[in-house]
Amino acid sequence: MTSSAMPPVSPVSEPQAASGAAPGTGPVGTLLTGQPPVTATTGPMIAIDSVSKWYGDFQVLTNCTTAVTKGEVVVVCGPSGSGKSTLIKCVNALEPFQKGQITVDGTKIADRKTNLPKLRSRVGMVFQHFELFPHLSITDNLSLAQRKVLGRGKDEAEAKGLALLERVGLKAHAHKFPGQLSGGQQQRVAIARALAMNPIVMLFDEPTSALDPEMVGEVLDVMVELAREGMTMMVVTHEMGFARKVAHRVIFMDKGEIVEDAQKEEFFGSPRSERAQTFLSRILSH
Amino acid sequence: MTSSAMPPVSPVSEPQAASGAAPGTGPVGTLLTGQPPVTATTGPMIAIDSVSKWYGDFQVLTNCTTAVTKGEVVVVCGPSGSGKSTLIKCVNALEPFQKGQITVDGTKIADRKTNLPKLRSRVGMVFQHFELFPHLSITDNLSLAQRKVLGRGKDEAEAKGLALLERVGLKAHAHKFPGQLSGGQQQRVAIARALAMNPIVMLFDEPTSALDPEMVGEVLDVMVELAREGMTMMVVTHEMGFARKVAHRVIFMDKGEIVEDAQKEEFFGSPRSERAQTFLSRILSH
Amino acid sequence: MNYNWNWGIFFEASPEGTGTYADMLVSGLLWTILTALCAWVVAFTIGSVVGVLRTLPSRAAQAVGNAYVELFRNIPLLVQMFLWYFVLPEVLPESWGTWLKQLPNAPFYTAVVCLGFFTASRVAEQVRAGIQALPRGQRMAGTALGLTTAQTYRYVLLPNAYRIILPPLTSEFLNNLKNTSVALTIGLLELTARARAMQEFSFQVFEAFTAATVIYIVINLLVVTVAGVIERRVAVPGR
Amino acid sequence: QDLTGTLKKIKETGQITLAYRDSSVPFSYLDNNQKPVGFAMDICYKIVDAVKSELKLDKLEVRLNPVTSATRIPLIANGTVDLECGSTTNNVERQKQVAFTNTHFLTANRFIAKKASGLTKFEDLKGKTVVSTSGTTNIKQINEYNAEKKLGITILPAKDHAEAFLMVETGRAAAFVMDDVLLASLAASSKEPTAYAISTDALSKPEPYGIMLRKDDAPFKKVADAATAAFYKSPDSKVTYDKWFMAPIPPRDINLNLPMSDALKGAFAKPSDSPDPAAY
Amino acid sequence: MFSNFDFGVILNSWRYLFLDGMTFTLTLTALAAVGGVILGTLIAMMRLSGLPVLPQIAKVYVNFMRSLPLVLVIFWFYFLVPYIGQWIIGAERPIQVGAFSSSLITFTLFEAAYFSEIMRAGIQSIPKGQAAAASALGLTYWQSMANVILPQAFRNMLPVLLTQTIVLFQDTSLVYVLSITDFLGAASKIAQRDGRLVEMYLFAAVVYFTICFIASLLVRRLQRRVAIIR
Ligand SMILES: Nc1ncnc2c1ncn2[C@@H]1O[C@H](COP(=O)(O)OP(=O)(O)OP(=O)(O)O)[C@@H](O)[C@H]1O
Ligand SMILES: Nc1ncnc2c1ncn2[C@@H]1O[C@H](COP(=O)(O)OP(=O)(O)OP(=O)(O)O)[C@@H](O)[C@H]1O
Ligand SMILES: [Mg+2]
Ligand SMILES: [Mg+2]
Repeated sequence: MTSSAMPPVSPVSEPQAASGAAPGTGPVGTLLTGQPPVTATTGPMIAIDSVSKWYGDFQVLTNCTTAVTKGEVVVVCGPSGSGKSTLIKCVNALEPFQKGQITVDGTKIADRKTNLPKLRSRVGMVFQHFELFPHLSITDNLSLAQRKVLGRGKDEAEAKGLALLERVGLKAHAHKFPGQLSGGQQQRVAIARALAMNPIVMLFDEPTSALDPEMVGEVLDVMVELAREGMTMMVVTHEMGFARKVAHRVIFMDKGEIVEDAQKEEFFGSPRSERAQTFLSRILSH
Repeated sequence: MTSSAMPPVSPVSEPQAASGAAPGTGPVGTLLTGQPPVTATTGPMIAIDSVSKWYGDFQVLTNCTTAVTKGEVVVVCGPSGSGKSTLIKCVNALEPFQKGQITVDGTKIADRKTNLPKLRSRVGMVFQHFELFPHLSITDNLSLAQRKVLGRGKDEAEAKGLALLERVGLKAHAHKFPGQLSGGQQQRVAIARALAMNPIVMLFDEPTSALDPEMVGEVLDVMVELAREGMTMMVVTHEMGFARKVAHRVIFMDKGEIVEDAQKEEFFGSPRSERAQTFLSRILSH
Repeated sequence: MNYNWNWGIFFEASPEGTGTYADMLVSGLLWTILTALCAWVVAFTIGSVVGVLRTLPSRAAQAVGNAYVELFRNIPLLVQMFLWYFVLPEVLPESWGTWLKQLPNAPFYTAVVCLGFFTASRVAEQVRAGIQALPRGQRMAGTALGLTTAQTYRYVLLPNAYRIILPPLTSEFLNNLKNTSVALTIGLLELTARARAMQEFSFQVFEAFTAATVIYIVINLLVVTVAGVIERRVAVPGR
Repeated sequence: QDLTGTLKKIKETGQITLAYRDSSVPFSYLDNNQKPVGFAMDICYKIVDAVKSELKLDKLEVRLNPVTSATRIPLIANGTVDLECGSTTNNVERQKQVAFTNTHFLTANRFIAKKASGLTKFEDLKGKTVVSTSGTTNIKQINEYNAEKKLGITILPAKDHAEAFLMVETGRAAAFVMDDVLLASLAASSKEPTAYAISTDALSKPEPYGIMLRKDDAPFKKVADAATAAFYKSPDSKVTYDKWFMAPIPPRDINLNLPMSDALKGAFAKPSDSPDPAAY
Repeated sequence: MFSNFDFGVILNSWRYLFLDGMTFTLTLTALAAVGGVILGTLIAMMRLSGLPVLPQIAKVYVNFMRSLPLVLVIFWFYFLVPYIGQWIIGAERPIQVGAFSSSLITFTLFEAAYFSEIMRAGIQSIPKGQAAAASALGLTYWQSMANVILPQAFRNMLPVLLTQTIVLFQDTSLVYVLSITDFLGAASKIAQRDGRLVEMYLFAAVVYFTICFIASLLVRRLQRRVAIIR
């Protein structure tokens, strides 16, 4: 851990660069979110400031600092066990952390006064294993949180759910149960479920790595669409094709540290750190 | 299922083409198998002849016919649920089938007189989830079948195991238990375990699809090596990079049928069937 | 409460003339332990065989295993005890029945067999569950290496399954230990029977049952501790 | 004067609870309608009447609670039941824990065996296997007898009287050592009542049965003692005795045919709650 | 040898056996199962809560209950419940609870220990991601327990819960030690009074076997029906 004292590359990413890119890539507008395309405002949407976290004696995150501005798409990659999932879960306060500060849309998440359920409902999250609720129909999966958290009525929630299902191309499956869908379809439902809460930012934790190769495409297509519409996204993934296509920035983590935090072109062009180079060469080798 | 009546493309693959390719690709010889490089002989190593199989009413395999000659590397691909695993398990008599005939090195496996344990010990098999025996050390994992099936002595079995471990680069881990190794390391041990039985052919069922992306490479490297040494191999995989690099032939399955059975160049150049085209375009899209 | 406590009762001579009440309880404890251990040997052996039968591909083997389990777990133990002791000798050929009845220590042997068979049905459930909890690939990997079915069970499936089911097996052992108390119905002089006899002789009910309760808790703690040690001993590194 | 203890409780709640046994024929057991009946029950109802008039109650609700040999002491002690109506032997040890009213029966420790076996005296049991009910004074006495005379008898304990008798019936034991009155009723309700014989000699002097109540509750015991004494001395007691011991009784109309013994006649003439067999 | 059997005793007492005895047994089983599952679920949640002290209390409770023979537990509760009741409501003398309430309390508390272990396994068998997904959607702890975790745990464990209920059904036979008229109690009272033990116990065995066997067949069919498609 030679570089543990070294500060991460870009403490706060250049908002002008990101915001310049984001709206421009959103072509026709509002297919998935149903909101007007976002135009970047000032402060970052997510600010991660010197976050450290331990499991007992074991340090999983070491002094992580970065930020995501509105409309920006950030891809996080790195070897297994490097802390990518942990970092993204900290943003959503699904994991507590011991040091540092995370702010989402101006709200400090470690603040005791913060209403965490409320905050979480505004941050959409998509998991590696989909995590649809297997005992509920697709419709109920989409309505549950809308009704319990946002207090929407049954009809309103179902209408919203159905509209999103249609947009991910699964309207016909509304009455089915998760177990009756393929992995790719389940993951698209999971994305719709998160979108149903009108999130201001979406987090993805390896959304395609539990899928059969042929299904990876259909999920990535939905994500690309979402990115083009200007959704703020933080995506843990090994799909370098996706990163090349839509990311604005790439963060590379190793052993709990943010080793590289660079604009996409820079990262793929010539990663500064040796570790990132090795990693890239490995996953692109065969 | 419009084409279910259509016979598979190549009932018996052209042995001359395959055998011509095989020894040529084995460069320096015997790193992994410890045997002299194979020179193709006459009859096919594996002959699958009009095999059909049902689970209850559901037909998993429909009239499958193909053959693998000595030293040939055949990649099997196709959508999920198309029967790839089932086909490969039939070759090893791990699954019974109701119609047709499979011959391995001249022995009919459905014959009541065939000593199946003996036959199976000569066919190496590597599974998607490694299936090392978690309660045995790596050394014992490698020795168990050598001693119980081949009747080798403890010392001989361990020496053989150690030699193979060294060749897959894991000699230092001999005393450890499977749970203490990474996925990639476990899969390399699993390959060594199969090789310890001096198999005449190796079957692989998606050997890399349960691995983290960075570990895929280390397993594929071992497999490429093995192929180069002239091992006869039948590999179910979605790693098209591997197929391009070492396969002689590619079999494409869909809905239990062998839809395409072609030389590698032909398959990647212009797949004859529409289904194979769609499949290829999907898994290569992002 | 209108009750005359007398904790010194344990050191008074019991009317059976074989020592104090404490001696009486200790002898009961020894029978409890002996019965529990012997019954466990029976239960573990039969339970493993029946459990394995239920996981074999053969339909017939499964049917035999299922029949055994259904028969022995669907009748209350109390009733089974009674049937083994009083009814079995009557339905056997007369000479066998007489031999059984004349057997010295018949309540003990009957209790061991009855409890053993009963517990075996529960052990069989655990063994089956343990084997089925293993990834299907484990059996295949064994088979693919050329091991026979028996070898696959012996070297691959059972060693893993037993490790998985160690905690539930511990509870079954504890149940088995507690269930020895049901053998008092056929005259086995185990701990609970002795506590009952003590309270009927002396009328010091609460003292007698308190002693039994404390003893059971202590043996339980011992068993749990030993099971913990075994669990750590056989734990597989890295899991 | 102020009421205390059980009487106070009965007055306040308007309830008295009788404990009965399921199968102590003919003292306390269930008839065909599953109602507890028996000789001891009849006596208990006399006590209930006495309590009712003592407390000048218009109405006294009688509750019935089943007990076993294991539950009777705690239930008396914790106030769940007020009187135990059964066949409980009154002895010194037990008096440390509970009190007894006047003796309602006297019984001796004998054994029963199949007539065919020809066993009639205790010394005939030499080298045989016999059964007795665990926790009884009877098993204690046979143990002592066996040790003293070195007869080499194997003594099996049984959970209850019915199982002990079953062991004789099925041949697991040659004889069953128990209170003679219980042996008589067990034989009478067996499948072949005539196949059994009770021993001619007894291991002990007749021992008294008493109705059990809470210790250290003198006012209540006084009422119970007075009621039972009055009943035993009256001709009523003979009628009631004959009803249970000399006539067919439910549930299967069996006649026990046990005339009142001289000792019991004496005990009824001079009612006593002494636990000492010598007092009768 | 059956020629010597006198099955008339069953004909004479079937109303008592079934109307009194079996009704008691079934009512006790049903109520104790419902109470036990509810209490057991709460104990399981206590045990899995990361809070201080609560998990330890739950653990001690479960281990204590499971280490005693049921006969002893029945015995203790029968005698102590009146005092506990007195203490709780501050009455002047031990309250009269009666055999039924007493055994209901006993079995609810005793079986809760077993049901809690089942529910604990059930809750733990739900992938951690499910709770994370529920939280991520903004559901509170109780909302995600009520809508996501418990419904799944309950459905996964339903067959095991029912199997344990069959065990409970058999266990209730032990109340005979209190001379309570459950099915076996009724059978043994008649058997002892009439000296027909063998016939009665054989009959009881047949009745218990029939009921339990049919119940376990139903459980197995149900198991296939309720299984959540995954
Ligand atoms: N609950 C836990 N207790 C202890 N250690 C944990 C826990 N969860 C995760 N870890 C450890 O923290 C480290 C980081 O885990 P994390 O899941 O964030 O990695 P990751 O980068 O997402 O890896 P992957 O690509 O495998 O998902 C790992 O070493 C892991 O073993
Ligand atoms: N034991 C079984 N009983 C019934 N159907 C089965 C069984 N095993 C497999 N199948 C079915 O047989 C079909 C072929 O399965 P198989 O595992 O061979 O597919 P595959 O091509 O290997 O798919 P994958 O890429 O997902 O591994 C599938 O539809 C599967 O659902
Ligand atoms: Mg992760
Ligand atoms: Mg497969």
